[in-house]
Amino acid sequence: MTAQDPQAAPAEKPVRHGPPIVIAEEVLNERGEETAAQLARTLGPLALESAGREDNPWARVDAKELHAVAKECRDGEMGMDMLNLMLAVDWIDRIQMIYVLYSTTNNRKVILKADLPADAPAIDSLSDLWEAATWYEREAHDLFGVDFPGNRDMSPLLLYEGFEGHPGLKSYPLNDYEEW
Amino acid sequence: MTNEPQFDHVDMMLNMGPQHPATHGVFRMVLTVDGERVVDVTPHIGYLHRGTERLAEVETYGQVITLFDRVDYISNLNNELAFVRAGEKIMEVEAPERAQYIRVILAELNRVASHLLFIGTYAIDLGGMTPVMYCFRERERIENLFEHVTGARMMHNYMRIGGVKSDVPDDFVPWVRRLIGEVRMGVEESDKLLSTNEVFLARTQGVGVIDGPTAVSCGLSGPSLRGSGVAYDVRKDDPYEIYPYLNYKIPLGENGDCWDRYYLRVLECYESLNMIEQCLDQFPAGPIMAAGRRIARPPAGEVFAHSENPRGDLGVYLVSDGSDKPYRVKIRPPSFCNLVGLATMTRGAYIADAVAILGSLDIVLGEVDR
Amino acid sequence: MNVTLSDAIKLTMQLFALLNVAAFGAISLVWLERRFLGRLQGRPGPNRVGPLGLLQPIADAIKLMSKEDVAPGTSQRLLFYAAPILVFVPSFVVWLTFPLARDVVVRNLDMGLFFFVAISVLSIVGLVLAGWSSNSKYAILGGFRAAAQLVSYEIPIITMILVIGMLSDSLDFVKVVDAQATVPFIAVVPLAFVIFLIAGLAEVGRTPFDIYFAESEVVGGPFVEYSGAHWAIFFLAEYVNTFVVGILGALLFLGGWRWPFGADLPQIASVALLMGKAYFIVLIIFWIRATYPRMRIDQLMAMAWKWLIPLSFVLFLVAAFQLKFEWPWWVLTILSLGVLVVPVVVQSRKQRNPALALAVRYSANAVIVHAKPRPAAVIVDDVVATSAVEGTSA
Amino acid sequence: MISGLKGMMVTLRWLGKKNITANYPEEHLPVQERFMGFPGLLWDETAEEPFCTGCMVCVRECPTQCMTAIMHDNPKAVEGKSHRRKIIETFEINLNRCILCGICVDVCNFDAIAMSHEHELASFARTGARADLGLLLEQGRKYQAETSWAPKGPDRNVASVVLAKRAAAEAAKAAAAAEEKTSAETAVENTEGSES
Repeated sequence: MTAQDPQAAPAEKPVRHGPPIVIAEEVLNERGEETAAQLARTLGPLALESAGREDNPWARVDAKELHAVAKECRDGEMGMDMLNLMLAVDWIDRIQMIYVLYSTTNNRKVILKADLPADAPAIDSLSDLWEAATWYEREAHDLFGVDFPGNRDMSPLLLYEGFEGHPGLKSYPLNDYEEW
Repeated sequence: MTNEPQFDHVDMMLNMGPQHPATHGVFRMVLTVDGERVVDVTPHIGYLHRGTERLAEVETYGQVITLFDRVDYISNLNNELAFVRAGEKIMEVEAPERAQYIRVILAELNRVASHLLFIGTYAIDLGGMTPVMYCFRERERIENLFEHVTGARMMHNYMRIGGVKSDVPDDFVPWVRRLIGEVRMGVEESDKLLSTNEVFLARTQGVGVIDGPTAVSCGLSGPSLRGSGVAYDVRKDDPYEIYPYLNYKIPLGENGDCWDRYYLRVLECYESLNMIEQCLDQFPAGPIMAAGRRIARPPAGEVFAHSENPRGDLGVYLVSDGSDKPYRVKIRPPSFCNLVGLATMTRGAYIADAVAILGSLDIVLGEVDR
Repeated sequence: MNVTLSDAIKLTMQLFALLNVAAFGAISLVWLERRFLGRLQGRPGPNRVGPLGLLQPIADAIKLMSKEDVAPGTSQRLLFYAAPILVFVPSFVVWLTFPLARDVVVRNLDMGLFFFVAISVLSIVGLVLAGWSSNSKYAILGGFRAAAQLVSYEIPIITMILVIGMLSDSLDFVKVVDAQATVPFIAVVPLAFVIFLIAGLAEVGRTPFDIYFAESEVVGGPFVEYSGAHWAIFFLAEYVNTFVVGILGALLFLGGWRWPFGADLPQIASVALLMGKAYFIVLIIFWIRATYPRMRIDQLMAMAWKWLIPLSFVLFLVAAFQLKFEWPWWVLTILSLGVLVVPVVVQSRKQRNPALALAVRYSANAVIVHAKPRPAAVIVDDVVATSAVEGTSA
Repeated sequence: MISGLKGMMVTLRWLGKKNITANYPEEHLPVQERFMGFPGLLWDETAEEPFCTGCMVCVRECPTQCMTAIMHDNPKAVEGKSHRRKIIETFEINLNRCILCGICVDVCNFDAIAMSHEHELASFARTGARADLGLLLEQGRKYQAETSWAPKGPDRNVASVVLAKRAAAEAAKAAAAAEEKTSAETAVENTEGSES
């Protein structure tokens, strides 16, 4: 199973020269294996790709089924009642949404990933499953421009009204941005 | 036929912040107020957004530690610990035993200092002027020790991926033992002055109640969540460093109101001091930095490591692409998530309660805005 | 009534002396509060300006006078500047009838107590006016809070003054003090002193009841838009009122210049004795300020209407019966002590014991985490990269 | 009322105790040995020149990029008084940007910089915070005097030790060469002996 291999990405990625990149091989400890098994049972065929590291198994699902999968994880056997963390990673050719779910009852962590097209990233909002998602999504919308249909109010959270551009993206100029 | 008064009812929109004595820094709460009752709360954050996560993408692993000192500027060592653990996970490096003990001792001392600051400022939010003086006296003692060990009072930059920067000075253990005695007396003094004071009880008990399931769904963590009775503590559920080798207790609240969240932090101060004593008893000798190659270039991969910050579950999701700079660093800020629950707690309370509830969540704006 | 020139001059000299006594008292209070609170909190308090910081209040006054006097644009300028005067004047006019010694008084009215009550109510108008005229939301909130609080704590104070009037069967300050030659009224009716102190705290807006200029909620209340000299007037009026509560407590309850010595002391000694008692009460007020947090507005109102006012009416009735049927005076003392115990017991059973039990329960049934056995401390022997390590353990 | 009175006793007890404030301008609190104040450049007495050779590692590693340095050839190296071929010419730290993190001290291989105990550098000049080489050396010298500072790698960095080591190495090489020459001559004699 391979983690994302940046070199395989299309050409417009900045060409890297330097020592060859070592890919971390992902191995699950035995507790991770149980959680991964549970996750596989919950996801079934929907998991396009799954692996894990120590006790955090992860699975990649298609963006459209993510809402259903998340609902199943929360209500189903795994009982993931807390959305611990939600982040967006900008892989230049695509934006990957990563959800870390945690269950306070049986103390297990699971990571769900979904890939979105880089030009118009949009994914269903999970704010109806977990209240915490509302602020995470507003932040992701501010910094990465990801759209979340279904979130009650998408007003800017970390940035001010009328701020053009999404500073989280790699394409955003880092030090030649002029405020005035 | 009595005629109803025809004036329509308009709620006043009161702007609390961003420059307001009770908002613990730059945080703005727009309260729609009906007389003294709060109808709705819309928090506005982002005044202290420094783009830490984006900045971390252009700095090497060693430099990012200075960034993490400034995320939650009241518990600096706990932040450093969170990032350093993520760095060690991704570089598959294990810090030697002595370094882990030094880290846990300093992190727990930092937790006590952070809770002391909470007790002091929470009393001022409710009008009591004296606890802050007593708490800052104790906090000053702890910061002197930090200065003695790490060289700086708050922005330490002391932990490294794979260990700590330098070994503790020789008089470290007797100094910490004496410190524990003094700080325990200081915490007892503030506890006796405040915890069962009638006016304090009247202002905090039954105020800002949030039950377990809604708290978990809002993503609360730390003492704010444990106040509602949910036993989620990263030191217990996902033990790291040397916490599995310590005996300690995690206090739980029952009603999930402001007093529970406050009193849990007082109890956690005592627990942390006990933990430090155990660490001092088991303090091993040995190296303080993982031996071997100059640690600069981790393998490509993704890692999620979280630790128990005084405010809650501080997580770091680190994505590395094999270069000496992290590709993406995402911080799971506990204060940011605790604020999600603020609106549900404050609806229907008084203005004075809105201040009490915000204070009881113990948010730090540097962490909320990153 | 022809007022001769010498009378006029004498009166103005007396008024000038009165103004100085009140102003000096207030300024000494400013210094005393900051030093005393500093002492209670383990810090020195102001010690830079003058020896022991004695010139600090004067320095504050000069700073405030020289500060720019800003008024918000949308405020009604006339009312905005009238409010401080309305608050400041009553707190000084009240001093007309306060006797510092047997004949050291401007005009010893035989209705002195009634005069005090009538004048001290006026400051409420000033506070509400200040709140409303500065046209800011926080000021309006502060003004309404001030109105609600002062009005509802006016009733207990007036009832207590009536009880004192009944006990010494006159409303004249000097006669009240003479009535306490042998036994001060605090011993006769301690409940009255407690109610007077609590209501006095609320009248002046000191800490358990300082909700109308609570820093953390309403940020200064009605005074939020004032700056410079006008704010100084409010600040001074507040300290003069605290001093008034101190002096009133000394006169009515601690036996003024008569109590421990019975016979009349020389004038200077009696003034000193009265001032000592007044400062003692003021120190208690500052001490309470250092310890107690602030109450919420509904709790404050509940305390006034559910506890203070009924208790003061009961006390008033019993004092009337005692006067009518000539019961011995210690009947009132027993009643007061009995009644004082009731709220203490009720509060501790309803609020304190459950809180203590809760505290014990939280630390008792906390989740216990047991330590796993530590693997043998394997000391890695290879040399460390960064700094020389000598294995010195404790 | 009971716990309120208990609280009053707590505050009252403080009347007896002495206050714990240090009146700052008159009495300065003692600074710990490891206190990290503003950086200072260290002075190598043995060669009368700073340790710093202007290698720019700290300039690169500084998180806030608050240092600028220019180096030039070291005249003393030509005369043989110092082993450093390059020496620092101008070194400037913008103290407003410096966050006292100590990374420059960790990465420096020449023991040239240390976090001095200076923390009161308020100045009236607008450019008062730009510490030039003179001020930095002066801070470094004060730090060396105050604390028991010792170079981490004396054999690589302290001029006298390095020169002595080099001299010893040359002497050893010269001795080896001389001895080799003599053995070569004896070998030549043997061959001449055997040939003739």
